[in-house]
Amino acid sequence: MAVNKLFPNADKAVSDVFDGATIMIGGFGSYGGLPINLIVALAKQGANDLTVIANMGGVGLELSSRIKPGGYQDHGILFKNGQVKKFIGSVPALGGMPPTSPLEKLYNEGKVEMETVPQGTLAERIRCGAGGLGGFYTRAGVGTVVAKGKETKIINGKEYIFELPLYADFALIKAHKADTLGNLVYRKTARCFNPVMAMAAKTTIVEVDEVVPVGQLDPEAIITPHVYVHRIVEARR
Amino acid sequence: MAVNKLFPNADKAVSDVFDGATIMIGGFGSYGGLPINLIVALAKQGANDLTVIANMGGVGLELSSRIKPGGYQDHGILFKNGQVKKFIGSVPALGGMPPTSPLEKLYNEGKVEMETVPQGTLAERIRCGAGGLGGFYTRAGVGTVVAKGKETKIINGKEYIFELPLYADFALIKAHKADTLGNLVYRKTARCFNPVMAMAAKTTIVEVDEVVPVGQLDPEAIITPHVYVHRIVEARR
Amino acid sequence: MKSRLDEQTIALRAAREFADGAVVNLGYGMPGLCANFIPEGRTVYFQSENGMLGYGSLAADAEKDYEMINASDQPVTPLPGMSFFDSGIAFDMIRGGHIDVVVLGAYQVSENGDLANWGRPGRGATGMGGGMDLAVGAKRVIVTMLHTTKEGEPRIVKNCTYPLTARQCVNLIITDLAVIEVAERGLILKETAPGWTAPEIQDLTEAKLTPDKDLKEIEL
Amino acid sequence: MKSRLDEQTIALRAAREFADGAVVNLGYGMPGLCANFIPEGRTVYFQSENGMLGYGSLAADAEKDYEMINASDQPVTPLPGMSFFDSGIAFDMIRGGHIDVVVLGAYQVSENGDLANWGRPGRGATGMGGGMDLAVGAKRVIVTMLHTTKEGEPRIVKNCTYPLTARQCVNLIITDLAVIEVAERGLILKETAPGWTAPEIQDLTEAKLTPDKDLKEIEL
Repeated sequence: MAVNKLFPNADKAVSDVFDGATIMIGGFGSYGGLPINLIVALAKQGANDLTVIANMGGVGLELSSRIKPGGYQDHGILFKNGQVKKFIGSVPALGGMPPTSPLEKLYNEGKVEMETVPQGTLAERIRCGAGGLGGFYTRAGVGTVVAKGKETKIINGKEYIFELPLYADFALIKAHKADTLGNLVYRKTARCFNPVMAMAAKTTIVEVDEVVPVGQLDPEAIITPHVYVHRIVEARR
Repeated sequence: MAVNKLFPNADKAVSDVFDGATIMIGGFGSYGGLPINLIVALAKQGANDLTVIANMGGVGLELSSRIKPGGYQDHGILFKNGQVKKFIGSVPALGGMPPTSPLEKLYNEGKVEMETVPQGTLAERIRCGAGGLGGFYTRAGVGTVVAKGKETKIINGKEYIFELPLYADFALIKAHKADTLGNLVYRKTARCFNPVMAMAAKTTIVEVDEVVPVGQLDPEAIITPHVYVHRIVEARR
Repeated sequence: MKSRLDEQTIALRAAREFADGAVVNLGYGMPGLCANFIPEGRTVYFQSENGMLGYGSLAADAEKDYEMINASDQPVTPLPGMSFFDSGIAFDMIRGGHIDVVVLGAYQVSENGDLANWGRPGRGATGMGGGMDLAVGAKRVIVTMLHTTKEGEPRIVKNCTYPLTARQCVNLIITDLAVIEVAERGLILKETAPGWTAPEIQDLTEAKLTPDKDLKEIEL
Repeated sequence: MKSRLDEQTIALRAAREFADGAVVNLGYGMPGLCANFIPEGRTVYFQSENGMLGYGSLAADAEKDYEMINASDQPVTPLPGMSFFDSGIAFDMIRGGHIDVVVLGAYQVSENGDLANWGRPGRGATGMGGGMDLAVGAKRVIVTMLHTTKEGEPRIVKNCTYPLTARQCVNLIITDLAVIEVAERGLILKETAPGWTAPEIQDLTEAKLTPDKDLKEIEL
């Protein structure tokens, strides 16, 4: 039989994340789809100089209750801890919130690098990396600051920007159920960036609501096939 | 309420295919996943000068019994009828079969144009068109005839070929079930090229084993959302 | 009596633009409210860039599911025929031209339809989210916003001074004061808020507005 | 007694290369047979470029489902834990480096591992299928083929004369006569078919073969 992918807890699953690693964090940015247990474990584990790739920068525990009553921990904690060297994402901070998220504070102090990427381009750069492709042309960002320093090309009379693939050493993702092989299904909009990120990392670590025996997931409805999943943690939230 | 997408039969569903149209034909090439009823209807309808985009060229009725006992009609009939000006695909003819498929005969007589594309590049060019992107770089085909006349680029020290998106006026596809809105699910490997082609055509026409009421398909398991589907025909085979 | 439309009313007016059967994406903030104002007798399919098609209105407190949110992080309700997909597919749909209408918020719109909706002075860390993809991918771009800043500065300007989302992408602007079409020949003032005159609205607008020959009060 | 391996035996020998837990893609034709010869005690996950992971052996006549085929159009059997996906995702998986081993047929392999497996003289309409993607994407490329053409011409050559699939991609060649490793220093003859000597095999090979220090007969 093949490797056992089941880990007893989130701490064990992220124990070998190294200083300087590139980490993709799944979800859309807020509660649903965010691998909260893995994030908290990574904050405890303490790896530094991380490059974090995520759709949003996280609002931090204090502001999170504006999104969900009671609040929740998000990847803001990694910025608060000073573990992050660089952030790549589409919404580092929310314009509709006060400028007090951990990432925005750090950015304003000049203590974190930032690459802001249109959300569709972010998804496609990750998929591009996952698919072993070298890059692609998109119209999103033409004539804006996003085009700065990038190659452009006229294709069928329209201007496009060249964008490069993204990869990660680790992807921390959230799924609804995993079978013990590592096949995944998601729940509602908690799917979002999780499946694309799962495909683009050397080591994909997933937290799930429930682990089920092999054969329990409908082969037609599996969203992430098991070849993309390396570690599974069952973690209630 | 929105448009009624249900058509009474395949003939009605393809009636407005025009001379010179670009047609994507779903499936992998052989029986499973091939929109056989729509193909036969298009052969009857008689549109000419078509550009056909499909993974395989079809073997034709005579050779088809080597694939499936009893044989079946495939898009070979469109070549046999002389309806096709150009074929774009990854396997115009099978090397393991005699050179008597309708497309191969036509090609050897110099009566059809052909663009042979690696299968992964074919899938990605269609997805690229579907996603409104301008093109992408792939390593498939580097150093081969496929690279001829194409721009190449060194990305992270490796050579890549530039490939352009593909689009179609019509996609003829096969799904297992549609709801009346046009949401689709597929069955086993009959999925293959159908979902990507469904997304890349101005008008997507699907033949299904069964039409079900809205709400009957699991929202987590719908593979093709209804915005991609314009006409539905329930057709047994 | 002169009045400004509130956010709910702006959203209601914007929702009138949704044709029967339209596929509509609602941007961050105020546009999200449009889901509650679909015109009677029409079916609209709301798409959300976090991977959802065909959701219903905003969820009431009792039924909030934080794994079923729109792109503004607000829980929404399910409808029959809806589907879920990943962010990659969500943006294929957007860039691929399958969104009939997108409603976006804005900081500024220029007279030729340039849109600036994601960055403002002093907030260097805010991002564009899906706005750039939506602005180039959707068939029609409607902007909903307040006509002026808190300080009374015009938001409809000759040239955007805030960072751009996309050039020449806006088709219709709906503010608390007016409905304005972005046409080849410039900005056409189509409707005014109750009690407001065209010159009064022009005074709060940097770009030149041309009153439509059928200029009327917004009917609600 | 001198004998050549038959197709089933070539496939059986190739399947020995599959490590426990390996993800394996089987090319058109002879490689498809490998699904029937997984070594005892190992688990192998077969991926097929038409969108399937984790299928079982070839289906017997009674259980053939023509909507569940491998890339050679042969019905295969289901296994628990399998999944289906579309061609786009199938090739993401392939180019993205998730295939541990691909077994491909070939017309020619050159001494530096160039592969020609899709076109031959007089058959201008055959195509490369997924071979080019698999050859650049898989971690290890094994070729199974007959050592010579029907006319007795060598297929293992100095330079391929047939159209290429990919350059320097082949790691191991398994023929009816030999097992040959493509190494930095050239082609290493590792195993011979029963009764065949290294010089006899070299005679049927255009490229230079270096007998391995542990050269042995193929054990079956």
